[in-house]
Amino acid sequence: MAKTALQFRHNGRDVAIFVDGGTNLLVALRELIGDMTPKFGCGQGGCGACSVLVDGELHLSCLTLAETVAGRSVETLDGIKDGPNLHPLQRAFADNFAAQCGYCTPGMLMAAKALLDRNPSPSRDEVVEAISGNICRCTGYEPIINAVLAAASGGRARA
Amino acid sequence: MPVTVRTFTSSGDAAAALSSDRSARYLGGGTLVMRALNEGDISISTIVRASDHALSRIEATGSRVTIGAGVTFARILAERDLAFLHAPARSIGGPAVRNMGTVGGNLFAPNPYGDFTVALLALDAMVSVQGGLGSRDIPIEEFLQGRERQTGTLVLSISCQKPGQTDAFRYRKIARIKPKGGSVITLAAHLPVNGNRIVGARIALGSMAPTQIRARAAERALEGRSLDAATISAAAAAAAEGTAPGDNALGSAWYRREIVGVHLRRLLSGQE
Amino acid sequence: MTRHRGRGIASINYPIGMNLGGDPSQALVHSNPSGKFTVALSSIDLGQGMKSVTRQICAETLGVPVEDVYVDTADSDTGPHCMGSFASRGTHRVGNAVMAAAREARGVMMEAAAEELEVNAADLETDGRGNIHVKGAPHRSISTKDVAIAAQFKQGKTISGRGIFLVPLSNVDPETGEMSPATCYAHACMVAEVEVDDETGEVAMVRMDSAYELGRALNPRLVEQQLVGGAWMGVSHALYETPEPYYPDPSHGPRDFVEYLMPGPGDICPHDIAVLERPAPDGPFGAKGPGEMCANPVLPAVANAIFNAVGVRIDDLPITPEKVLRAIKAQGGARPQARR
Amino acid sequence: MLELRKDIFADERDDNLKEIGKPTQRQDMLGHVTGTSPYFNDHMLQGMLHLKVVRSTHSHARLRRIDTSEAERAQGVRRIIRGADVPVNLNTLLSLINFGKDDEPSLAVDKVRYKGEPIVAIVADSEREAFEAIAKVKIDYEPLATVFDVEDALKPGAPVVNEVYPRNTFTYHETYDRQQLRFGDADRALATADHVLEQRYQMSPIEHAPTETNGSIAAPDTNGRYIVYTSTQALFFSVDTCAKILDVPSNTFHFIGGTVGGGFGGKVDTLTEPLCILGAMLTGRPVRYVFGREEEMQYGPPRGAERIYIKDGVMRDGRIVARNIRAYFDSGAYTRLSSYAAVKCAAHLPGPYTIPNVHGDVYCVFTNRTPATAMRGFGVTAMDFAIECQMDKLAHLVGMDPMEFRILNAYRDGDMKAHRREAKNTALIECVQVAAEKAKWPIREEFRRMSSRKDGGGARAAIPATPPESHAPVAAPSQQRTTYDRAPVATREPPPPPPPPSSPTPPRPNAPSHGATRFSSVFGTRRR
Repeated sequence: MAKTALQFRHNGRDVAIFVDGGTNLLVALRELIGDMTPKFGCGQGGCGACSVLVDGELHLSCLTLAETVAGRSVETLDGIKDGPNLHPLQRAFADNFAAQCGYCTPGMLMAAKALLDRNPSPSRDEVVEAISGNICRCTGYEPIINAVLAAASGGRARA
Repeated sequence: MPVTVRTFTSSGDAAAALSSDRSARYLGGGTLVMRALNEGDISISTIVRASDHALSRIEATGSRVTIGAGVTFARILAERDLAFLHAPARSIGGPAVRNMGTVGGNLFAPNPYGDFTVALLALDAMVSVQGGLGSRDIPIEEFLQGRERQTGTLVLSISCQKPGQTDAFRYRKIARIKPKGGSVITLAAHLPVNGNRIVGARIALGSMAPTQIRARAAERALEGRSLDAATISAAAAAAAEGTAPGDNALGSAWYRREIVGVHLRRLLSGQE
Repeated sequence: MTRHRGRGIASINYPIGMNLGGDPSQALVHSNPSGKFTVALSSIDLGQGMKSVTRQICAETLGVPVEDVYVDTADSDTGPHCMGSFASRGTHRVGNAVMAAAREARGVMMEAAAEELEVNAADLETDGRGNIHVKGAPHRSISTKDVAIAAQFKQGKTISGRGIFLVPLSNVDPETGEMSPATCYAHACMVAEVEVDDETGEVAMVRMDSAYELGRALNPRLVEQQLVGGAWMGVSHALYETPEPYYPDPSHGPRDFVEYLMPGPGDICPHDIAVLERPAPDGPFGAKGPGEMCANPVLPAVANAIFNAVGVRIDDLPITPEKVLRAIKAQGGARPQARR
Repeated sequence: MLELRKDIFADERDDNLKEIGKPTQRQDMLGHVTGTSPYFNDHMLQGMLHLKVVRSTHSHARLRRIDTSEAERAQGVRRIIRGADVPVNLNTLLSLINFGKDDEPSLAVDKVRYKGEPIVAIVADSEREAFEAIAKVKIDYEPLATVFDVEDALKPGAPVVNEVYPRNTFTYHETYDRQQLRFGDADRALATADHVLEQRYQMSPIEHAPTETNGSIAAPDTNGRYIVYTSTQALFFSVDTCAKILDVPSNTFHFIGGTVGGGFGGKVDTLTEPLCILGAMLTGRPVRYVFGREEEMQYGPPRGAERIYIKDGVMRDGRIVARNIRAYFDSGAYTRLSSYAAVKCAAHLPGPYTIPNVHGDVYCVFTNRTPATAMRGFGVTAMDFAIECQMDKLAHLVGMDPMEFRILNAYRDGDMKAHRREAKNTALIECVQVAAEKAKWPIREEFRRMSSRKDGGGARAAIPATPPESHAPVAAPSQQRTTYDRAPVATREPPPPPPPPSSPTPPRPNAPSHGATRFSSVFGTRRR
């Protein structure tokens, strides 16, 4: 099967891989690069478990043709820590017990990061909107919303 | 057969590749084509892409706006001159889908999707398509009626007049799930007013037929009248006339017929 | 006025564990040479917190800090048998097995400490911070680390324990149904408030107030996770979910998360919860299990609230806007009941 | 918001504990927020193949012919697996504990009983190639009449869904088509009640919808073993089910799981592991079998629907004197775990209330739909919906406040429950009182003073006279010992039991009956 060479930045590091025609970014990240943080939940665009940032924008990696990220920057949960230190969102999710099975957590965190990168003090409604493409079957969303508000500077005041 | 990806710099070449290969699909934002591939749709074996900048251009400064087929909903939301389209753009998916999904792709999205197209139908948009013999403009209503036959054509852009007054265009998507849910029904109304009278009323509905359709009886009830309670009641009473909704997981045909008038009344009278 | 509010209640109990083939679970606990403990299980953590709650049970029983315990689970080569994670059995069955194993390990640890301190093991106690000392004489103390080193390298003892907890099968009488289906029960009462749109049949949740009796909240945050998420699932079952929207006609089954309806983050409502603890005589520290029963009272409470709001009884789940609207039309309009 | 009401039942607890009761962080939280918690699908193995199944397009059909010849030649296809390739192609999950008969193939051979039933498995180099091969499998179906409604399935002449159970009901205790509950004389009490209310309730099926779909990865390991990464909710259940279906000793497998992306009951059925391991055995390569989302939603087992009829007798003062319940559990085409749900449900009757006359019949019914399985609240959720809606209607009927009505009828310590065990450690009344307080729902002083620990027992502890029924005597009891180990194939059916001493039909005394053991008895000699 013909393969296409593909280079992009993955969490700040240049990577080069060969992909089959039609390979999606989720498969490329997990199976060709070994970054297991984005998860397969549906392959339909309905659950958000595979969410990543492409040039800072929230994208569904399962619906992204891998070769369309050539030369672009892809950020996953694996890249949001600052060295050994957790990102404030990661700490807030932990402090708020905002994960149970943990499977939606990587996508939720990326959706939340996409929000806070643009809007550091969102309202509760803005948080709700930001995570609305991500399905969580365990928590009932409340602790996740609280975690994002807690991580946001000034978020508490506006909630 | 493995999937082949073909990327063209000109939309003409892309259109030619599309029309010559029954197994080819144009990849816009990926929300339809990549999903189909993920789910094992083996009828697709060629993915066609075009890097033509015209496909992602927005011209919105004048009274007529043109939006490239590859423009995402997120870009529409970022464009102040397209404020009248923000409500329909915001009603699509969650943030990630809005960063990916395109105006052109939405024209092909089956029920319960295709909400943005409902707005375009009410706005009497023109769809510019590239065929084998060059590009041509098709009124959106005609485009939708023949949508099943359009899979081999490449949509370049859509264009429409900006509504004269901000409240002349109204849009509402009725979903079970908030803030992001599939459409039970979707309503859009363009009601230009001349003096005190509505002239050229267009009401478009989603999920009330196999494709987005106009509510012509409701339009007739509005045409030439002022938007008062009696007129709104008459339009609401006529809302279901001529529609052909189906049953699906989000609601039954019966339910859709029952509520379309209620929601049209609320939309026109500005109620929540 | 097209929107009406109403409140409804429901109260329930729920059996802990199952009565099928006997209901056992096992656990192994052992210390490494520096006094850190591993719990080996084959139980599954599906998000309910199995690893975390058994860790706390083990630490409490051993008398060591929770950081000194790690739960390793679900490797069939190293984890002893467990029936599985279902039937609200995890906390109760696995928790008891871990307690038994930890008790045995603690016995060895205390004997080893007694040998080092040259006292009788019965005169020793743990301080929960990693030390063992003579009762009433905290200065005569040894760390669990030093005990583990001594046991391993000097005394030749394994600080380890085995535990099993079994609720044996209770035969079911075919005629009368006589049986012992469970050894303890959790309880709950839920008050749900809804708002019903009488023109569209749409139901929105306004708030929930609840009381859950769970034996013992071993970790209140884990309990809260179950109760908040479980009540959300109860709302979801009550108003939204079905893989067969036209049951028993199997057509139009949903294929994705757009067609399979579950409340989104914009559909949730405030939920105020009280937890009561009446310890189960055979529960680990009295615990029962909140994992399943948390959703159950919500469904009928919502249905009863809808009746209170508009006077229609919907006895078929899920309570879709269509069913509500049909019922309202059939009775000639909404009939709000006495506010309460 | 969660509040601990330490003031209630304080005298029964020692709250002076060091770790218990503390809001300690989850052991797995750091893994979750860093995306490093290891789910089954996070293991990439060299040379991994992909397994997909060909699913029935009919709800009920005879399979005239299955032609896989073209698929076998398709590009990238490593192996086609058919029913004949499965060593033991008939199983029922609870056979491990001797409950029920083997009734479900891993791959259908001569008949399909629900739309989506697996018929052929394809192992290929890529998912795309597996999908392409699926399209090349030709299956000739002879459609059969279908039945989708539980009560239609019980009518004479209804299509037989599953020949193992030709009456379309699971068989309890060798002969019964239902699980019964009999306590007192419900018919007589209904005849003298001030009000009688009979209602029908319908629970929907429910999809578990875990964010992680069902799946597994199996790979040949050293020394002839197989390593299996799995999403199962029950590790040894899955190990032993695979050992039985694949006819190898259970220690052939090294199962690794325990970190699962949600289950809710939907990952008990060992849906993917047997074929996944078989694929690895037949190709000598690692194989992955993961459900897509549509597969999970449509063909992953749901919580079964239940139809429930309740007939209650209530007195003007609010006391419920009789409750008669008939429930039909829609098991779909195969048993899976619904058989047990009915037993659990029978034990749950009549809800957390002390009612002196209770009559229950719970049926596990086969229909031509995706087999149902366990889900959060198994056997109870639907019944609680029915009972608690009924309670609301009864309160309305007698003009009582619904909170007070529940407190009045609530079970208390010392009361006799309908399954003939004394109620202990009860707390329903306190829950209702606290919920009322929280919701600012006024209840009268006398109801605020009531207690689960007072006024139970006494006359309420008695087992009422229960009239015998005039149906056929119970057939031969079989005292089976459970072998949790896999039995040899040829002797899987337990030997026929010795004929019992012919026991006359009840009247049953208060003493529990031991002679007629039903589903397995691990502790055959045990007496309560």
